[in-house]
Amino acid sequence: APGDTLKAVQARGALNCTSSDGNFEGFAEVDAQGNWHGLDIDYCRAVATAIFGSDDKLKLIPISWAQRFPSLQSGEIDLVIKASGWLFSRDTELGLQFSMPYFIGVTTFMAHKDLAAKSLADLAGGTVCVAGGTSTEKLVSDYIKEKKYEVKVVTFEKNTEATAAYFANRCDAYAEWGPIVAATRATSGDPESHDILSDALALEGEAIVMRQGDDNWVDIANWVIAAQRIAEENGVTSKNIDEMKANPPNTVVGKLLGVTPGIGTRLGLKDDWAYNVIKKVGNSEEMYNRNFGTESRYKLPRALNSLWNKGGVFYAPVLD
Amino acid sequence: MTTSALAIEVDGLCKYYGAHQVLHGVNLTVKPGEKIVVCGPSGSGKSTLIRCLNKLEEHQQGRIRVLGTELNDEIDNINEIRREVGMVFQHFNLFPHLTVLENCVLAPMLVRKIDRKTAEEQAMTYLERVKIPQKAKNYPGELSGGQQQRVAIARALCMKPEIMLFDEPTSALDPEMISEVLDVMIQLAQGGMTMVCVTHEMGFARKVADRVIFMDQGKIVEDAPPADFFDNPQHERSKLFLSQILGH
Amino acid sequence: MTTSALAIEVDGLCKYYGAHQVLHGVNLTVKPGEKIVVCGPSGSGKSTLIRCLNKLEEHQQGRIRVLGTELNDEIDNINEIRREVGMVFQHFNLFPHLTVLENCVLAPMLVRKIDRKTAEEQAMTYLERVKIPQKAKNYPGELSGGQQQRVAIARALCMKPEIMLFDEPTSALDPEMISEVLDVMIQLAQGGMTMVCVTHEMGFARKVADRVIFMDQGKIVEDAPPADFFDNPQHERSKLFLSQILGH
Amino acid sequence: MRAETMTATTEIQAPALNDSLLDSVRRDYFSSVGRTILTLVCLALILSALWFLVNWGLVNAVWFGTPEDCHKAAGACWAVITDRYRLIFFGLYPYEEQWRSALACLAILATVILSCVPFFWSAKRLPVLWALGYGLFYFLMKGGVFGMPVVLETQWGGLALTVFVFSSTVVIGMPLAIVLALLRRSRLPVVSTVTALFIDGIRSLPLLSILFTAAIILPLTLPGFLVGDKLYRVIIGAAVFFAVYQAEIIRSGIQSLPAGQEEAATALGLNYWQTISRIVLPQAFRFALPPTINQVVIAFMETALIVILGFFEITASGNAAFSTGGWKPFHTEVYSFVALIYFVFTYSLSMYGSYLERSMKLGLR
Amino acid sequence: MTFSFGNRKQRDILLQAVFLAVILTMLLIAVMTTRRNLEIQGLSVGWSFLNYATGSSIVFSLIDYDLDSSFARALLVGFINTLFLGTISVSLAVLLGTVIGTARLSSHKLVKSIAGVYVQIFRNIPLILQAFFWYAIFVNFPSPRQAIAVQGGFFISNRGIFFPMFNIEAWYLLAAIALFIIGSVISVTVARRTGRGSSLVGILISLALACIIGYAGRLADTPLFDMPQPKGLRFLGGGTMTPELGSAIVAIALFGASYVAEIVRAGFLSIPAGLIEAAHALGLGNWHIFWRIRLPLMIRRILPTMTNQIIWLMKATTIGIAIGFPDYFGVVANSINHSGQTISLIFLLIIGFWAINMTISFTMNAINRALALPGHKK
Ligand SMILES: Nc1ncnc2c1ncn2[C@@H]1O[C@H](COP(=O)(O)OP(=O)(O)OP(=O)(O)O)[C@@H](O)[C@H]1O
Ligand SMILES: Nc1ncnc2c1ncn2[C@@H]1O[C@H](COP(=O)(O)OP(=O)(O)OP(=O)(O)O)[C@@H](O)[C@H]1O
Ligand SMILES: [Mg+2]
Ligand SMILES: [Mg+2]
Repeated sequence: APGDTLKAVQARGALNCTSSDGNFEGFAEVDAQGNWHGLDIDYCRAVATAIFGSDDKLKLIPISWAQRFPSLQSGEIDLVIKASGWLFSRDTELGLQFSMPYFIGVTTFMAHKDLAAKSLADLAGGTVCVAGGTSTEKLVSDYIKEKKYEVKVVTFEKNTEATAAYFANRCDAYAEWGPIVAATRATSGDPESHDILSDALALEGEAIVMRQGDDNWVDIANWVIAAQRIAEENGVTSKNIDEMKANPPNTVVGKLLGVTPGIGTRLGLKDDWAYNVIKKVGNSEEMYNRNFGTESRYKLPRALNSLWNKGGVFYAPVLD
Repeated sequence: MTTSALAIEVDGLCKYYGAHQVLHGVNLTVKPGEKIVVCGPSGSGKSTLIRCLNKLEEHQQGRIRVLGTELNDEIDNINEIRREVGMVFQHFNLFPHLTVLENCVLAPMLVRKIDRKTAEEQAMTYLERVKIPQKAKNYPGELSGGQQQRVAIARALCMKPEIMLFDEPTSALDPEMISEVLDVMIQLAQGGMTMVCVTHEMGFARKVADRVIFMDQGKIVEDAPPADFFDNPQHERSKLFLSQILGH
Repeated sequence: MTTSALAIEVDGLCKYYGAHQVLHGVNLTVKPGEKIVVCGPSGSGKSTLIRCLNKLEEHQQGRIRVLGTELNDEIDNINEIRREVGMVFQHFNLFPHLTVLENCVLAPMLVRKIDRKTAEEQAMTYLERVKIPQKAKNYPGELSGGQQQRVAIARALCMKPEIMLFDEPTSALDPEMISEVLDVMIQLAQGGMTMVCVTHEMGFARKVADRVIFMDQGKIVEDAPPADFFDNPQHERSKLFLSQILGH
Repeated sequence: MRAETMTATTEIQAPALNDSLLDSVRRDYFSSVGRTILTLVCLALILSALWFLVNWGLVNAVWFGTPEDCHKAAGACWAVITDRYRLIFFGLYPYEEQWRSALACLAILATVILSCVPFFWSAKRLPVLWALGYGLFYFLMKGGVFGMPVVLETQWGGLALTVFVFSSTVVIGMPLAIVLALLRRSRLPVVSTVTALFIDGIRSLPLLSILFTAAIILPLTLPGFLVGDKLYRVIIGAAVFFAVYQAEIIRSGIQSLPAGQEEAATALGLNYWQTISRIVLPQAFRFALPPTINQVVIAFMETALIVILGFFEITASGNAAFSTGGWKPFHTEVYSFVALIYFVFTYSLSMYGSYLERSMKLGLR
Repeated sequence: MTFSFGNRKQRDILLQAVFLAVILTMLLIAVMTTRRNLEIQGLSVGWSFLNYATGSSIVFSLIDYDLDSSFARALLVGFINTLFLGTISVSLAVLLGTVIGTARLSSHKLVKSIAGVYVQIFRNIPLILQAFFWYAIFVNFPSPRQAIAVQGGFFISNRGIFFPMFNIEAWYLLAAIALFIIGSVISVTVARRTGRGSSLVGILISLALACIIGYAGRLADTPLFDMPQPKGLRFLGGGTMTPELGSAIVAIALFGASYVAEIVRAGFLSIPAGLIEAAHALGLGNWHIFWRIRLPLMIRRILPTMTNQIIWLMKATTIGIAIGFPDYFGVVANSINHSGQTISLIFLLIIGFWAINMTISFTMNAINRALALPGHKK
């Protein structure tokens, strides 16, 4: 119920979070053992850990793109962490509330190399595959219309089908959000035969989505993201966190890790929530590296997704 | 069951299907032990009449008293009547998924609440009476038409009814099987059962009927002892009918 | 068509359904213009026999000559025979989606290649002969059983066959309708048609049959003029059968 | 009685008139120009289909290996199956616990097979059988007893989820169908009209829209305590859909009983429930058996639709199997494999159905 | 009169009242709960969203549509797509199914077994998998630059199948085709019913009328046929069948045909053997028996079952969503996602399908009544 999502979650003893209905590389994917991995999944784990101290009370519910908001509205899930862009229409008409973005990217296109296309303009008469009901679909449609390109958009219920169609040559190009395009290309088996086009569409920030009207719940989401960034800024990682807790290098870390009390109660959580999150899930850098960066199959540079002091656009609010 | 001077008493019975009237004020009385044969052309309302007697059809006007009880809307009353009135149909209507014996014990067990053993013993005596005890464990589908009809008679008798209604019991049978069924019916009649029997078997009517009733267009046209009816029919329509039936 | 002294000649006919033999060496000859009535208990092979005569069933042993042509596997031969042999079935088998008239003109138009107008005129004369011209535009479903059977006879006659086969033409009819069909058949017989007729209407047999054939278990047991057959049957089985049929 | 002997005996060969094998081949396949052409066209069709299947699926196929091996080969890439079959079969179920999922599927399979045995066809035995098989399935899957860790429904996947949705649909749908059929046949005009409206209304909707509604609208319209997990709502949706179709099948089964059956029961003094349970339903089910099996087969195939609602049943876990790890180009192989699994189930069910139909024609009446 | 539970009439009235009351209460609770739930979440159910721009594109549309079109327009596009896909694929399913159903009863054993194998395969694999499969086939055709050119201006590529089209305005073309079909059906029926006149005259007349209508709708200054021309990544001119539409049609038609075939087969088998025997006894040949007796009787017998089957196949068009064909359901699902108006849109979805069903049942019942045989009992 609104205003009490946290209480409801605690009473239920489980956090209902989104997973995917297929594979969304880097964000939510299933391995051969049937386990979920990915950045979105890690954020679900982080929120669950913040609330319960560990992520074993996390319930990952497979949900299609088209159903994520209806499922949120119907109370089926507590929050949507599914690479969902912060759009005006969603924020206003759909009665949704967004956390601060945890990831940003530019929507880009990938095209078959044999077309020798440099940009979308070279694909006159061609087609682009995208997953339907997504912000990408809207962005791409708008872009094509604005530029008056003669390119057709073909939408699919799931991203899996959109990529499958692209690889099967149904479309000349595939549009998704940059990191995904890069990851898809990297794992296509033959990356050389696909080009990333020069077109770069609007920058889109992905955020955690919640129902409107529960401010405390939004605060929790925001501060889970914030805590990991503060940890990264202060060099706290899952490996050194116990030393840091034993003797905090500064007051911020002390507060963050619950050495100085107060960080928990005001959110309705225990004081060690941030400690648990970083211990179990890691700080923001560790999350990125695990899912997109050096430790992943994709090896994407972090670039804009770095913190402000490393050339990125992210920062943490002040923990005072 | 109240005893009464009359087994069946029908008074001004009218029956409609929708707007279509099929019985036009039928009057009929049957005394206990009496055997009535009903005949008449197709569509004249014979089946409808006897189906009203155990409330398989509801009537709209007139009154029917069976064994002293008037048929009305009370459920208890209907079920009580049906228990006392056995019925045998043209198409046997044995339950094909039950064996002959199960067919016979079903109703006594469920309706009369007799235990299975007693019911089976009793069923066997009736099956013997219709000369078919050896088929007790068979399914109806394995029997010839004549055998099936005899089982149907036994099944009705197992409820120990006071009155038996027959609706053309032999007309779905091959010629050779008719007599085996008629034999059973004759024997039953001689046992003193009250019987109302729709049939075109004039030999049977002559032999056992106390009265023959001739119906046409929903009315009883003639009601006479068989000797009078066959040898000296009063009405044009009965004459025509008899000539057609006995014709060639 | 070759003319021949005999209309039908059956010689040592054996017929199997799978491993089950239903006809055991049947011999039969029918002279042009002769009327044969076939009777016998159910399952004795009467229908099978006459269905072999126009090759609705294939026989395995023995030979059948109809109008001088032996029935074999050649398709032309079969259709030629069927054109000359009309057949009337127990269940009428009128085509329900065609009007009475269409039923009658279909085969003459398609098989005899007569134009529609001539075919219709000819059909109307036959419909008049079976006393049912007024129903020409009706569908079979709108007719009573007796009327349907008369149409079926007219339909067969429209092909101007030399021989007519009847398979229990009256046994699916209500008692009152039997006579109207028999009347038509009697009239046809008196017109000199060669007829083979399976029926249990003994009145009809007495009246028109030249010979009555009694079958049992796939064999012809008795073959005699009706007077002899009815009054003095030779075989036990015929006697038993007659007593059952004529019984009560 | 005639039909019975006919079908029973036609199988046996007659002592044929001078008919050799060559003769019969000539007669059956080459007796006329049209027939000969037909024969040749058919042969060409069959041979080319076989040629392709053998080449693609067997001769040139890669059975084990990596995506790279497959890229090089011309035939099918069965390596994607051998590499990832566990994902296809078990979906998101915890890797170490997947034996439970396998056992659970076997339990349901056994239940389905046993319920095809006439011994279990009684109003008492069948429910007991299903309660047992179903309960076993549930405890194996869910765990929490005998030291098996709890596995939540959201982690169920693959074949087990398909089987679970299917069997729940039938187990809930069948009694519901009986109730609906009886209500629709009710003497009381209000009851039968309302039921008819309900049945026809649901029947005219696509199953997908019902599942969609169950998944996302029901939580809004139901009081909180009734909402339950999405999986169960979708199952209810599927069960209702199954029930409205099945209700019509049962109803027509009842209607194909001769009217005399019910009358005879009534005339013997049996009351409504006795007539329905002892006379009408047992017979109606026999008449309705072939279409019922058909409907069950359809219900089984339609479980594939829940992939669109984001469930990880076998089609979706198939999707997942090829969409990571470089297997993307080999969806045809995965789909063929999944199709084969469906086919084995549905084909054996429909074969059983037609066997029943044949044996019923012999046995009944 | 006092109430008695033992009295049948009074008990009936009571039971019906209780039944109604229970149902109404359930409905009432559902409505109230919905209102409360929506209120809590600050959502409102309304129709104003129908006028907002969708901002998303639809890959296949028979009417004008672009990003700025409203949700209402998008829904209309989806509805027309469903009708279009349904009409084509169901007609094909019925035609193919009739042929296969007939083949299943063929005396030629090879034909019979091929038809049997066909039915078993296509019946026993979920439609959605079949759709995936055909889609994979369609997108594996060569790219437009290497398109397979077929005589007469047809091109087959992974962007679709391109074919020549009349240069006639769509609505005129549609009207002309409809007129021709209806006219022919009527003249054939009339000729059959009355037994007078030849149906050929009627067919020719309707063909002439259709041509006139088509001429009236001709686009000025263009050749009669609009031929597709390869140009870059696509073809200009002509008509296109996109892979989504094509594979949906093929999937539904082939799947549906296997069901229709079984119905047709059962229909043939249910014709009383006596009628066929009677036809043989009259000397009719197999060909005549098939066209004059078996086919017309079979059609009458299967009509009711076929109605259900057609409705069912029409509903099966919703699998379009799985392969990216924007059918009504797909457009509704997408619109829910973009507008959040779940309840209103689901309501429209239900209404849409009810309308389709009503139309089918109404038409089929009319046909059934027209073909029904007077006095013939089932
Ligand atoms: N359920 C029904 N609905 C409407 N009309 C009916 C119904 N049952 C019978 N009828 C009509 O009632 C009339 C009398 O029918 P009934 O069956 O009593 O005649 P019958 O004398 O038994 O004829 P038969 O010798 O053919 O059995 C007929 O005109 C019949 O068409
Ligand atoms: N198509 C068939 N297949 C197998 N057996 C058959 C078939 N038709 C008839 N029979 C069997 O052949 C035998 C003779 O049948 P037939 O129909 O010729 O008898 P009938 O004398 O005409 O009997 P009825 O008086 O019942 O018509 C019977 O035992 C019957 O069961
Ligand atoms: Mg009657
Ligand atoms: Mg016979």
